[in-house]
Amino acid sequence: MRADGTGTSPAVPAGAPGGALMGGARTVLGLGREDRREHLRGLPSGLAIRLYSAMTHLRAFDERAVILQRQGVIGTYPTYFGEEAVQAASVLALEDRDWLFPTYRQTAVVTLRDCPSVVPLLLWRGHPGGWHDVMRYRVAPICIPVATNYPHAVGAAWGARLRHEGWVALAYGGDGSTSAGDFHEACNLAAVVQAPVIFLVTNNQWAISTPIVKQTRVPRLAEKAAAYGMPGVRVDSFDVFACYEVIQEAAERARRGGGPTLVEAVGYRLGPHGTADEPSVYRDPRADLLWAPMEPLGRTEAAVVEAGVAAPEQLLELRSRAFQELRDVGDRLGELPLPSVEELADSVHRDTPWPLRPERLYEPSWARLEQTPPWS
Amino acid sequence: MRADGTGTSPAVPAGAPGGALMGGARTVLGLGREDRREHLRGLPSGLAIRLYSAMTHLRAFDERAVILQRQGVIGTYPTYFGEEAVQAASVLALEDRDWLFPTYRQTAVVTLRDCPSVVPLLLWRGHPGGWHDVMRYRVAPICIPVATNYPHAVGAAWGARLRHEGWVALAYGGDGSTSAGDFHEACNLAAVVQAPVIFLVTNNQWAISTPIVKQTRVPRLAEKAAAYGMPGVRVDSFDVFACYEVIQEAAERARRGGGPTLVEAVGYRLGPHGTADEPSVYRDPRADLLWAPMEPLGRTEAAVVEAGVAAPEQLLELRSRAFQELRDVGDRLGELPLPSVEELADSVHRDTPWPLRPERLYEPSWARLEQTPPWS
Amino acid sequence: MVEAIGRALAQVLADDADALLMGEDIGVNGGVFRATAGLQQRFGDDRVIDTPLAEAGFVGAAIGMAMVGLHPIVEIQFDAFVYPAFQQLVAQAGRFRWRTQGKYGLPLVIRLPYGGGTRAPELHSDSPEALFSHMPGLRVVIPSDPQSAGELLLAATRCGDPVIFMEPKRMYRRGRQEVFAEFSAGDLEAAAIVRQGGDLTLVAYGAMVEVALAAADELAADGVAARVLDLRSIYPLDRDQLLAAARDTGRVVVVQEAPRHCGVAGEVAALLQEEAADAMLAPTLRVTGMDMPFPLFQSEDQALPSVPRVLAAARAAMDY
Amino acid sequence: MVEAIGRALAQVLADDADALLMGEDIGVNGGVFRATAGLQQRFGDDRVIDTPLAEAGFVGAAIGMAMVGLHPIVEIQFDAFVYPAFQQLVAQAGRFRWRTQGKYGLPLVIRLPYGGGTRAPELHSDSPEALFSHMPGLRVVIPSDPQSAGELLLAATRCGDPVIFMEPKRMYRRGRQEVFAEFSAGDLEAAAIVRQGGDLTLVAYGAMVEVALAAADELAADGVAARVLDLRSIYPLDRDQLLAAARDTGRVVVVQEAPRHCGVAGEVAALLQEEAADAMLAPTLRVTGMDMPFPLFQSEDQALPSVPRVLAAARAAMDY
Ligand SMILES: Cc1ncc(C[n+]2csc(CCOP(=O)(O)OP(=O)(O)O)c2C)c(N)n1
Ligand SMILES: Cc1ncc(C[n+]2csc(CCOP(=O)(O)OP(=O)(O)O)c2C)c(N)n1
Ligand SMILES: [Mg+2]
Ligand SMILES: [Mg+2]
Repeated sequence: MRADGTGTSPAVPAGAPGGALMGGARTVLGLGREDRREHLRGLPSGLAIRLYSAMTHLRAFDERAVILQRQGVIGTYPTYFGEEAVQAASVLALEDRDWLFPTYRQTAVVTLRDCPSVVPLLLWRGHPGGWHDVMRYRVAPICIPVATNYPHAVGAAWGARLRHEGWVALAYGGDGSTSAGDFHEACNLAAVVQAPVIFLVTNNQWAISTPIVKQTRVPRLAEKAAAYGMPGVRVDSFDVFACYEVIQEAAERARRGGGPTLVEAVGYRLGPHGTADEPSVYRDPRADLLWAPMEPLGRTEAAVVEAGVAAPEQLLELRSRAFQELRDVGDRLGELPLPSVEELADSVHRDTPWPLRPERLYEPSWARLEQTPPWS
Repeated sequence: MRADGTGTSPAVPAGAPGGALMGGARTVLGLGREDRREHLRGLPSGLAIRLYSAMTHLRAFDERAVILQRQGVIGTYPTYFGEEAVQAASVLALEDRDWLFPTYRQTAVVTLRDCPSVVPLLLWRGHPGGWHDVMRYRVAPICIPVATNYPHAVGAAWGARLRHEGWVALAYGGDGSTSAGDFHEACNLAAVVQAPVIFLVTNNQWAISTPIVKQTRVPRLAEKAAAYGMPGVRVDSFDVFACYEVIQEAAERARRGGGPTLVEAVGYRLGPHGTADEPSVYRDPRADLLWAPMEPLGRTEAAVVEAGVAAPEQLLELRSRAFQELRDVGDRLGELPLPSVEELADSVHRDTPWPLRPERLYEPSWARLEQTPPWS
Repeated sequence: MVEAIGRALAQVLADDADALLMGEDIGVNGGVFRATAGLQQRFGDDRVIDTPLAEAGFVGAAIGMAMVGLHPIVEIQFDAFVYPAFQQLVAQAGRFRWRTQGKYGLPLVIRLPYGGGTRAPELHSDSPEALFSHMPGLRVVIPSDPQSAGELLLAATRCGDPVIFMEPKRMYRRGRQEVFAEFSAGDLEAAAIVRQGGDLTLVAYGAMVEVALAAADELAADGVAARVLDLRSIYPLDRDQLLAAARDTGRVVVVQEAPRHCGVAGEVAALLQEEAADAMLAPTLRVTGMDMPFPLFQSEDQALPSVPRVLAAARAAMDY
Repeated sequence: MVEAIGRALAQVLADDADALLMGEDIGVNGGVFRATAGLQQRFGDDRVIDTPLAEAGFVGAAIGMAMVGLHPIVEIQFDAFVYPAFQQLVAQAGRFRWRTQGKYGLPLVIRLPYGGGTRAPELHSDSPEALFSHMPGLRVVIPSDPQSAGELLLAATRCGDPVIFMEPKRMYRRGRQEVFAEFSAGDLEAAAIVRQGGDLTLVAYGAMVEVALAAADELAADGVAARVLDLRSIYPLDRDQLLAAARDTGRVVVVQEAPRHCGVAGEVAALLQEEAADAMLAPTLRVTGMDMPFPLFQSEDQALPSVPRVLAAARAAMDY
């Protein structure tokens, strides 16, 4: 255990939760009981509840989305079951003026900035109302091509630095994303210009069916930071308190002019890649069972209750409220009217060029003109 | 000094040759006199002369090319003045069956595999005869887009491994190339599949006008190897004997199944980026003067003579022969007839598609057909 | 179609010891579309290789493999994820033979599931064929049914030059057409008349062939005999068949999913007016995707070329 | 032209505190073409920024900057080196506004020196305009002379959406045309009639305008009055002016350096036959680059569209 009251999980056999795989990962929940209680009680007032509440909301969203997919209300959906801790921590550890750059896996973080849950659900329903208000929430549109969001975050953060605005940017990604060129170019650039940016890489050990050992020979992704001359830290992705701490430290360093940080939140993908994926084809379901107890919501709840920071009823209440809210949202999901193709076409450019104007969208375009076709 | 008789250059102030910048770089020429003599005398018979001879040839080629460019016989030319040591070593440290993947900066390495010098010169003369016979020399066509050749070398080496053929591949690049995504994706992939490949990165501290400090915060590029889980070694790029040794070690490791190596050959770009570049615009000419004594041909010559491995007259003879040969080649450069555009068009596909057939290359294509145009 | 592709791949792996497959999740998982299901089990993980998530890297590696005599067949997982490999494809793969003065080629096939109509998320419905067909040294081939998929894939693996083999994923699980037990290589440059007709030609490729055929049915009810020409080869176009169709029918409508500007339909129209102007009874009309990002899936049916849209164009051509 | 671009950039930097320049070697070195010479000295290295060698990275970073309110103007060093940034441009930059339901844009300009005729090495002579014009959400603009370069560059920086601003580098040091002391923003969508004429229209852009003008001179000697229309905007095309030219002259020849298949010339031809078929007196003929890699420089003059080639097409159109 370290002087600041946090610790490092011990090296236990690889493969298992908390094993060598998690070696060097910052933990709070893995501390001894007394230290853990002390840590939670030492948190700013209300923070533990807020973190728990955010996680609950994320869980409710995710569960509802999976149900809606099964019901055919939404399309393929990339569940983030098990990543609620690191995602909740990432938003709460930052200030509202800081920018977030999510991927398909962080669909709902924008709702932690008060964007209605219906918005990201609509995206997976194939409805343009699913694009949230980027400027209002300071959350970029989700990026589907892996790793493409990293350079955006670097540029935004660099911009903040050039204008001395004091905010930072955080980009999300997975273990697979670290193989992509855009990850490398972004990290290198960020370090060179000392951009106030956090690369939050959730190493869940799988990229669809590809295990981390086929992805890289350096499965401790935080070690990759050395290639860029920036700090790299590991944290237990299931541990909301440790994640909060690590991300906040990185943000503070960035704000102080200390440049970028690579945060590796290490864990395991508890669910499938998405609703179209069947993990039993490519990984041993027994491993899933081994990891299941790491499920973060239950662990957080136990720790919060253990520390006496909240009563079980209070947590239950938070939970039911979140689940009820999402159920209601889901029920109303079909209600939003669909914009016409003409309206969509009008949203591509500020000044819509002629090929996208309503009278020319369908063909033969002259047939829709008031005037008769040129040859008649 | 290390047990094997080679050493590591001492850390002296950065910026100067052999300074901190070169710290950790393997050296032979930088050893004490006795050790250096001993090392050279311990080399396989004739090797020192062969290395010197190869360097001489490369220098003669480069000087001639610059002259031809000034005379307007060839176009822009990327001189490699000062990189003769690392380039000569790279070819001689490998076997003839090993594949090389050069860039614009290693135009002439193919001539060390007995390709006539006229061939690469023709390339810079804008003549397709400049494309050498790739299969015969096992040297890929030069790659102009920075870093794109790294994945090719990985794939080739991986192929050798899959087929148990025992050869290795070597890809060249510069400090600037390490910022590119293709470098990253190639290194990562090579390490994952343990491809028998050598990434030979010549860190000459400049990418056109961009100094290494604007390129990366980890100017000791060999350290980047850690991110991929492969060995990274530094070597003095001006030291042909050290380069030979380091590359041969890497090749042996690769052949034994030990996977890829990142070799950083560190030095300084003694000349301009190319014939169109004027370095005094962006760097202090006094630094050039500081580095000028590192010029590798003279240093090699001195060491060879000092070690008694060859007599000065023998070296002079080699040199005059090389320079005379290149002068002759240059004089005959204009003689090769130019293929017609029709022939060029016929070289793009094995089965030339109709838009590239002679009768359709120019327009209006029907006007060249035997038959009259469709509407007449 | 996805089964036919899997069978053709198995056939290639069995016949050609130098052939291998590479891509994301193609091994034990059999690819996200199951095109390679069972192949790793059958041929081993040296022949059916899962790669890291690095399209430029593994397409580049495939180029290197092809240089030294292997015959890699690369799967790109979805449409838009070919963009990171763009430089390797257009600045490298397409130029290798030319860089050897025609002497050596790169036997390289890039399999690219593409196109809309599958209720997929953003960037999972792009149709980038025009991009590759504009860039020199690449062949672009698009089958429209299981049989042509198997035959053309086989031909692509034997062509000796890089082929961008685009698979209309909307057709992957369409129907269950009978396919021959063993494929023989098709003609990589030939369009196919998939319906005869003398009044009008509907030119289409990929998933749009189905739309064109349905439109032709409706036109037949109107007494208009529409020929349907399945392009199959996007580069080069089958000029002879296109000109023949123009001469035979005098009226042509081209259907494409991709955005209109600088697309394949425009190339067809330009070619026909250039070389068959005398035969044309009406302008060549284009029914295409719109010059905008492929819409999120609730709107995709309105944005995709549809039977009514093809009919409108066909009728306009007939009325011209 | 390169001076005009430098002056326009200086004007933008002086007028707009959010504008900044990024690229390889653009700082103290002033760019390999000297377009940015002196600008870092004048505006500081926070406004004129040398980047690492990583086109995807710095184009991606520029996207992020533009998202948060900066106005980056990015220089790509040469034609083909835009390919590594292809994914960022087509899958990201062009889609941002659409991803905000039209609400927010990316004020981003990509300057791309392009084209042949400068005796440059391989991959330093590409003309990739068709690629970007095919992909949604991007504007593609190409000036042909110093004045239009300055005016259009200014307009590009104010357009609020990403603009691929392509500079025909063969024109960089052509002549020394008088330019206005201060540029005002041009019309980003307007073609320009650079020579009047009623018998035939030569449509061109970039360095090909010069070729078209020279051809028009020779045609005049034959008594043929050729209009020369400089497209300037590649996406969108100036449809009104193209149709007007077709109606006024009935004969059109389009000149482009890029390979033919799915190029801009084909788009023009397709559009004209679609919408002005009644007015056309001859097919729209294309004078283009060939469907092959741009040749090494000794052959470039034979491969580039030339005055004789334009004349041959023009005469064929006149004789039709
Ligand atoms: C450039 C690119 N290639 C392929 C894909 C398809 N794809 C979507 S998610 C995924 C795996 C990503 O794994 P990882 O980065 O570990 O993130 P995770 O999904 O585990 O959160 C792949 C291959 C993609 N989205 N983008
Ligand atoms: C992808 C790409 N971007 C830009 C260029 C233009 N360019 C040619 S050489 C060069 C600098 C390369 O520096 P480095 O990698 O250090 O190699 P060196 O030239 O010093 O040998 C640049 C930017 C290029 N060739 N390829
Ligand atoms: Mg993962
Ligand atoms: Mg360098």
